[in-house]
Amino acid sequence: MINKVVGSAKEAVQDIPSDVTLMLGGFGLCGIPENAIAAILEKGIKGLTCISNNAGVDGFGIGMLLETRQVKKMISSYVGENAEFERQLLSGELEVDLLPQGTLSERIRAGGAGIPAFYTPAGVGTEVAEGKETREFNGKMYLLEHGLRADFALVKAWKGDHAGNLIYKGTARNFNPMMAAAGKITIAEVEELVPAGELDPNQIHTPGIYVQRIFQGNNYEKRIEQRTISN
Amino acid sequence: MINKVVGSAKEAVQDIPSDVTLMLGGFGLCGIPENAIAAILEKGIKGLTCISNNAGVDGFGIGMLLETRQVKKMISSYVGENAEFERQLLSGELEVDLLPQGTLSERIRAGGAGIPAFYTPAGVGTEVAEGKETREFNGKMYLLEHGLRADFALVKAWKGDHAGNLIYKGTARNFNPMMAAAGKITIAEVEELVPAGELDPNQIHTPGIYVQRIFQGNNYEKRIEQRTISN
Amino acid sequence: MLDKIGIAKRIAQEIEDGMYINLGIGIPTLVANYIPAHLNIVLQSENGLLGIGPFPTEQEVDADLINAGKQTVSMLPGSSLFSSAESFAMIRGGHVDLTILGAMEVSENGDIANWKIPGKMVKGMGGAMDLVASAENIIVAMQHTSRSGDSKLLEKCTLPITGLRCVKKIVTNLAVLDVVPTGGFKLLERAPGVSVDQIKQATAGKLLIEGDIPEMKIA
Amino acid sequence: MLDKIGIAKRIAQEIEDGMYINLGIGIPTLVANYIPAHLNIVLQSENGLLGIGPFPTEQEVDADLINAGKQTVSMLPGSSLFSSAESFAMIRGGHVDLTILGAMEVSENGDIANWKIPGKMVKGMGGAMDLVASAENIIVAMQHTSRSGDSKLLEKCTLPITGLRCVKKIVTNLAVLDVVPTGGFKLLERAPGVSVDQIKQATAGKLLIEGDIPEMKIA
Repeated sequence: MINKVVGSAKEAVQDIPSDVTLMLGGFGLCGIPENAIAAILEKGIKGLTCISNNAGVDGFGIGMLLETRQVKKMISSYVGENAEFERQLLSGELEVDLLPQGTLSERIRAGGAGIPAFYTPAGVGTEVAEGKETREFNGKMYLLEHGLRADFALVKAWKGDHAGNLIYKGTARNFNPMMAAAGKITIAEVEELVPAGELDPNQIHTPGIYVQRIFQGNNYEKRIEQRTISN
Repeated sequence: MINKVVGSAKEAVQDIPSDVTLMLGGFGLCGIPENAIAAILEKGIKGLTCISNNAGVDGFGIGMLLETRQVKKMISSYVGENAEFERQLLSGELEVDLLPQGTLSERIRAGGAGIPAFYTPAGVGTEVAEGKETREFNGKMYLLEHGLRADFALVKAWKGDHAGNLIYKGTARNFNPMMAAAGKITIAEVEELVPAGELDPNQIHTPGIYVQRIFQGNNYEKRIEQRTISN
Repeated sequence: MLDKIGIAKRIAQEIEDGMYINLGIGIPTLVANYIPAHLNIVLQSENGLLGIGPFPTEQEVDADLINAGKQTVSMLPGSSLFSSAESFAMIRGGHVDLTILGAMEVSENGDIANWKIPGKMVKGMGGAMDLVASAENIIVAMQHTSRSGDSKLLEKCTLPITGLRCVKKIVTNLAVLDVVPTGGFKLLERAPGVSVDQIKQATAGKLLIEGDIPEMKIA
Repeated sequence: MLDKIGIAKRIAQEIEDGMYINLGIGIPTLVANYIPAHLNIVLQSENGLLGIGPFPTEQEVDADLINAGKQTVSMLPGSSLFSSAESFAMIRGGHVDLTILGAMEVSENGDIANWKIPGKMVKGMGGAMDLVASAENIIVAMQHTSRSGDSKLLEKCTLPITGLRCVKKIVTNLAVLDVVPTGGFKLLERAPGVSVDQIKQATAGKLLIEGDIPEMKIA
């Protein structure tokens, strides 16, 4: 067993410099690495390229890093749930690359899996196809898309063990497993950190080989964007 | 919930005609669909193209289908653990396509995932590359490989529910999950079939959407190829 | 003329037993409320859930369980959870039987535009481009005309498109129409109280009318 | 001169703390027995297991838990199980730090041949082509010469190759050698009792010898 445990979010992110590419797990605010984001905020590094399906909201998630102007560029599928984001985008302070959600998730999966490029039908004939190679297979057109990696991936899981194995919960899984594999250095935060051997090997979603550092997160806020209730 | 339960292996395979392509899960004899193979054997359909990492052994697994000359072609990564296989291959009765194991598993994954083709480094500069497109990405050469599907996929899981959700056990998982997704009709056999709702949604390896038929298997022999023991 | 609920009810009639269905945001989400109880279907949420259940009670609310619209949801017996990559593997691989989504414009050859209005803030396509590029069976739920009365069923889309030649059927406040492979909107049904002439006037793209056009039956 | 166990022991010295390692069949499998106990390493089995443990006891044997050589194995605390696609994602993605495998031939530019002998029954490459095409760090365990005395360290491979320019280090019964990027086998160590001349005679490819060549230290 290789021990991946670090003591805190602060320690986990301490060597992340400015101007790197980060992947951040989560769909909306569900499954985001709250503790690592807070540590990046405190650290104050700038010029970040953030790969994340969304960009948080005003005052929470990646939204906090936008307020402090730490983010240079977002690579996402759906953004703009916050006013500061929109202001920076329209003023040209922030760059945004928008990708189809399935293309984004598959590019990240490919990056982690050593697939340099693959073909996908999403975006054929649209703005997304501009400058990209198209090719026909079995009578249907596809775009060539490339694998994506990041200098650091920040992921959030429900449970994790000292060996870096992760189990996610509910739909908080989303982009986290692929990002864990695609980060050159992957930093996982978990709600419950247990010794190696306590998780069922058959139930692990992310094998520890993909995780370089793991820490026990705390004070999870888990903000809900649309609290919909039935009676 | 969509009920996928059929009463028996015989019923599950009843509409499989001759001359189709089958995927069969398993690595060696570990995790093979024993009941479905027996039913195919009894049914006597011929001219099968079998996609499976291995080809069984004399008298067990796909080896049984070789003895009855039901198999026209094998697409595998490692074969020939049995004498009848070798005889048929050398006499020209059987065709064999050999693929690197990672290429085979990724082609099946791509087939199920709607990826028509992808690039992989395995086999560059070898016989495997003959007739295939090569391409350089970031200074390294890759081969273009295509997604694989099958008319029917026969997979074996540990537990399954009426909705077709599957959980595998140990290293019997291997090729089964990708084949489940790549079969146009996927037939799953399980050691324990339970009502929908009894499996934890968070622990399911193969979501039921990929499974068209599921049945309770029985009399699993689970032959061991190399019984290695420590004292 | 149909209201949003009417459109949702009419689309619900297209649903068959055994279907796996992805519902987009807006009117498509309403469809879930009108699926006949005797049909066994499963709703897919592209953020990683098969088997979307009803909104949770106050006690059941779980921040870790949301749909693609970021609403809190519940699960049903037989539900399963998975990653975004697995979710789009399902979508791209053709495992989802029916996709229902909204549109700003549809062209007579089935192109759809529903993600971007030039000059307005662009929020992104989310999963829409993957869905329309992959699904064999797409039904669009939309208003037949814009607020200013312009037709949204066009010869060609004027807005940036989301996908080419993908829409098979359209249900609007005025009509049910098929997009035919050779191009054109084939009128199948009129909304209650709507005349063929009204539909003609509201349709800028090629409208195909054969024989008598029945009125929709909506419970 | 080393026997198989000697080769395995010498290779075990190359292992560093924190490595994820894939061991091929044959001599590489033996390496596991000689890894110093103070090192924390994890063995990967390409059929879907991280954290291979020792062979099971008679009571523990489980047909559903085997390694890539189809031997029954056990798991260790921190083990994880996964599919073949995930396993080769790990391998292809460069997540495995060290790959140790056998070879029939290695060329002076690092090509390896280890899967096929023309005229003999071909069993297939299994995972070998993926491993050699993907690993950054490959050590080959092999006999320096064939039974008939022919060198297996060649200018060019004569057998069908498994992968190009991939071998970094070779440990044979006679020597430890690096394959240098510009081509050639750089002699690093002699096996106990083996002279540089013996190694020269047994090496058909370009052999690079700089200064004194120390004898291996094997416990």
